[in-house]
Amino acid sequence: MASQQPQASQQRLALGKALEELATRLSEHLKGVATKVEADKRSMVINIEVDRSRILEAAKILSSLGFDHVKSLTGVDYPDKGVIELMVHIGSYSRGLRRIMAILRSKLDRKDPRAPTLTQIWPSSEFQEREAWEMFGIVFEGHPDLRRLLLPEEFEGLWPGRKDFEIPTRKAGEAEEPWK
Amino acid sequence: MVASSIAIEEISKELIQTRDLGVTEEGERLVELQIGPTHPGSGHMRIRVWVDGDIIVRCDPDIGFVFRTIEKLSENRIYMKTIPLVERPSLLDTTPMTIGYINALEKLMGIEPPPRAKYLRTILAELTRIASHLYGIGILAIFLGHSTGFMWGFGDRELFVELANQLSGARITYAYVVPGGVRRDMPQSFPDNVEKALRYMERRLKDWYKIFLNNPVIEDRLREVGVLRKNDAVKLGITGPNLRASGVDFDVRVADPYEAYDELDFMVPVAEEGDAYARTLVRFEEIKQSINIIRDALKKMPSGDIIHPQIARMFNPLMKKIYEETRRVKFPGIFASLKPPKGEATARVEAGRGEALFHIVSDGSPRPYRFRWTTPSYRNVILFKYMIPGHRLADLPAIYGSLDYFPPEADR
Amino acid sequence: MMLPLVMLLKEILGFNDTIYRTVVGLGYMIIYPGLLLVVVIAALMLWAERKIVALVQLRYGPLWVSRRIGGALQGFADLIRFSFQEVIIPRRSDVIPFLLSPGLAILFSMLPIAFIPISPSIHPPLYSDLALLVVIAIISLAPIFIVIMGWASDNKFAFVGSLREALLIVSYEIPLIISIISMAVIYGSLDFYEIVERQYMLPGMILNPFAFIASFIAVLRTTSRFPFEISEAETEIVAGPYTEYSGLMFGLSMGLAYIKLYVYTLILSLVFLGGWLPLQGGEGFLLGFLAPSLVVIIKLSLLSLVAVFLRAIYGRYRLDQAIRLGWIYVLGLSIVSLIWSLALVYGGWVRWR
Amino acid sequence: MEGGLVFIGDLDLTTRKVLKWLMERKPIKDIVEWANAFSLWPVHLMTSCCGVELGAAYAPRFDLERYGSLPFVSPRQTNLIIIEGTLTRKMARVARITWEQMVDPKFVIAMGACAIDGGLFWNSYNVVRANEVIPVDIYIPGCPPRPEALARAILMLQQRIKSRGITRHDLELIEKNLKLEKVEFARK
Repeated sequence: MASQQPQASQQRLALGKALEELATRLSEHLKGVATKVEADKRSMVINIEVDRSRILEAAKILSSLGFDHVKSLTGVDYPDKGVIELMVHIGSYSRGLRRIMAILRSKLDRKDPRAPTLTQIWPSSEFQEREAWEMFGIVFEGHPDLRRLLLPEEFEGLWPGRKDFEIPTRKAGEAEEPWK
Repeated sequence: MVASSIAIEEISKELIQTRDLGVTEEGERLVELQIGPTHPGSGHMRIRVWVDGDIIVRCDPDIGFVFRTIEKLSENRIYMKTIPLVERPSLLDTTPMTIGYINALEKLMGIEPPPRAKYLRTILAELTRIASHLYGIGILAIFLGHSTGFMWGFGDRELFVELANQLSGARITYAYVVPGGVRRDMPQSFPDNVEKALRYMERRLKDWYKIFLNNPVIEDRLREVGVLRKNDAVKLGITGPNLRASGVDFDVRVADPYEAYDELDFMVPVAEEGDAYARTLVRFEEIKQSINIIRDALKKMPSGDIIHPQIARMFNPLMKKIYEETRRVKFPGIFASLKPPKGEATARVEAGRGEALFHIVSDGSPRPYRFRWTTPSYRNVILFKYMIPGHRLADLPAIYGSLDYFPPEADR
Repeated sequence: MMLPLVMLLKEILGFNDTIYRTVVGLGYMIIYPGLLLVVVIAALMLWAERKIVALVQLRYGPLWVSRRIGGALQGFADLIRFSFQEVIIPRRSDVIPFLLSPGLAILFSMLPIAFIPISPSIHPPLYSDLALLVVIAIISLAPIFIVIMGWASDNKFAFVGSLREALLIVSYEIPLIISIISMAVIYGSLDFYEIVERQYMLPGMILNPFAFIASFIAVLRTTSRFPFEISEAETEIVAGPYTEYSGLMFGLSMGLAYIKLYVYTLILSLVFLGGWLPLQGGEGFLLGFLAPSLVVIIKLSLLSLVAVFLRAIYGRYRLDQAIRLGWIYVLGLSIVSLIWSLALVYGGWVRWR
Repeated sequence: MEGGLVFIGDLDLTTRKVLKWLMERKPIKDIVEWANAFSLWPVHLMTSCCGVELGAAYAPRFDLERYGSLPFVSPRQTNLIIIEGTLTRKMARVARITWEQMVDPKFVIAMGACAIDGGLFWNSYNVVRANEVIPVDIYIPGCPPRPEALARAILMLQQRIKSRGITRHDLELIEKNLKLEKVEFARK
């Protein structure tokens, strides 16, 4: 078994190289659309950052390259920066690309987060967009059916996914961190 | 077939005129049925269907009845306390989920478990996969009115639950996988017990084929029902056995191997038809493959540590003693304030129902800044909307059962 | 038990035929083999169903309610619980049909007992030499009240369930009637006594197996046994027409299927299994009435046990599949059985004095 | 019409009183209690993930059907609710409606830590406690409780029905429940 360990690490090195190559190629395809394309070798992921207005364009290019479905679509709230980051994990079922994932990121204005819907390109994002709207208030323009997915219909108040929606916690040192 | 639906239509037409039976829209004589959470064929969700005669015209899954806000809760929990949170929603196959979360965490921390721990994780994951598939088949059987299938599924499942109990000490919520390894080593009698159970299951599968898969009524109910074409499956982002039954041989265990899967010998069963019967068949084949994996893993099981040396170094003498004598890991208090470095990590695993994706955003504090988790059931919900219309009302439970959809897992 | 009492009455009152017949008829309808026996058999059948299915499923089934006799009181416990529960009448229901139809359905499925003999010595209260036809005609009325139940309770699931019931009645009642008639063709009679007598050599089941199979399948459907438990398919339409019924009313509706099963298997055991044969009937209460009737009851219980056992093997068909099965295969089988009977009779293989 | 009452009395009330009197006589009361104890049919209300263990409890290895408990379809025909774990806000309303739809001698078992005090999800914004929604008879601790614990709860409930009876206990429940209803209505 011990002999397999270096083998595996060699394999990982080779994979990492392939990932970097792929990232450079993707950045060529996305030239002018994406602001940043970088490979994350640890998670086997390519991060693609795009401007809010170019999301659809980038999505079209990516789907034509073979990324055929959305694995996850959500937001990450950064209140101190005043942005909500739209984070879309996209993947592929085609043989060549199934090993990696790409994350399409775009920074939205926290006061009025709007993004074009991806349902026309990736129909698999339909329910996920509904959830992202419900949790973060991201309005997906052109979504066919944007209503609540998980919460009760009469739920009122802040967007529960955001950081300023606080849930009751025990005070630090009371029970959760007795060692301090 | 046609005559019957026309007859229903004609009767219902007259009735609707005299009495309000539901939503009637312009020109359409639709009856809205709420197959709600108390309905025996719904589980923890509500399915709103609009039927025209016996044919379902529209279907709207209303989920969220088990939405426990795990993503939000984990932002207020330390990393170790998120492990049980991750387990609860998919109570049927908890281990793949914990593996996914821990893998993401380990990527953040930059450690990798020793090989023996990897094998132990794999074995437990496959045991729960068999248990989860048997559960799904049992639910499908009771949806078709086949109570023996339900009872046999749940009865045979107990065997694997019991094996997992021997390995980890709990029936279904194991919390067996911890950062850097596993909680305890396997008992000495474990390989023999596993072998016994696997042999029993192999014998049992023949009975299963006799009473369930080759049963004429079950075949009639499942064949050519809920057909999902390859293109649609890819477009809708379906995952798991449902995807493989439509002819796409995607399996995270092969596509992006984690734990010990790249060293083990198994196949990925694929069917081309894409109907409910194919989905059920793929599940049965996966049980067989899981049996192979467990056998192979027990054969190739390396010796050595079950926890990463970096963590073992932090043990105090008592913990060290316990670890050496009984091979159980007691965690040092420092883990309560485990602070992975700043960054992001993504991990994915093949759970019983398909691909689960974990994304952790860490800001260097003891709690995750953001924890994103999509479960296979959550990705398969969309099928209710797009696959069910056009089928008969009686096909709804058949399709639901064949999707092996588990609402708590979808809602998280 | 009944007979000595009746003799006594006879002596006290002098030979009064009307009173005698009334008392015997009431006893026949209310105690044995009427209501009381039906309730007991239905409760036992409920238990037996759960117990047999549990055996197949590697379980115990009902046990702790009476551990010495294997939980046989389970059916009674359930029935008693139902009869002492609250009865909810939904506000939007049609109250009168809602309340009346379970009782009427039970009445019409019990009424045939008045025409069916279960022993050679005591006649049923309403004796007719066209009994077979009358019996089938009366019991075919019972499903109509099931349809009314679903309609009156104003629940969508109940409504769908009653529509399914209506569609299935049409497609399975006809094969049942044809296959019963084909037996009447063989026996050359519609009188139960003659039918049973003429099976002294071969039971009707062997004389015309097609008719037996067709009518058994039709009976499975009519009493909603698996794989035809479609009108009350629980995972599709909750409890079908009985969805809104609670307490005693649901107890009645649940009992209805078992009562129908009792009556239908009684008919089948007379027509196909040779009734009280091999006992010929003799003198006195014991030999003339009790023993032959017990033979009939054992035969009908065996038939019903087979019917309830199918729950362990089959799932349920879809509505359209069941209808197709009914109109193509079961109807075809019953027509074959009619042709077979005609061939037997006109070919001269079957000849009665 | 007002005069009619003098002679006939309130027929409804009288029947109810007579029935109540009858139900409290010895043999009938005992038989009804016995029948209720051995015929606890849980309704098919799956509230959360403890349903997995509920399924296991009715399956071959544990087989709760031996106590006469049979999972059945619709709230009208059953007399037991088993709250399986967490009650979310959406599900709480359903549980409440189901409880109200059920016929009178009815019992509630709350299963799992979540149904008692929220369990792991104690601070979730979408989770409510079971006893805020419906009156609970028996609590089972555990996350999730083992099927044996559920079997024990059923046995305890049987004991309780046999020793304490059902009628009086349930009238209390209904009164308690009416107060609850008023509170809920006011909140709306």
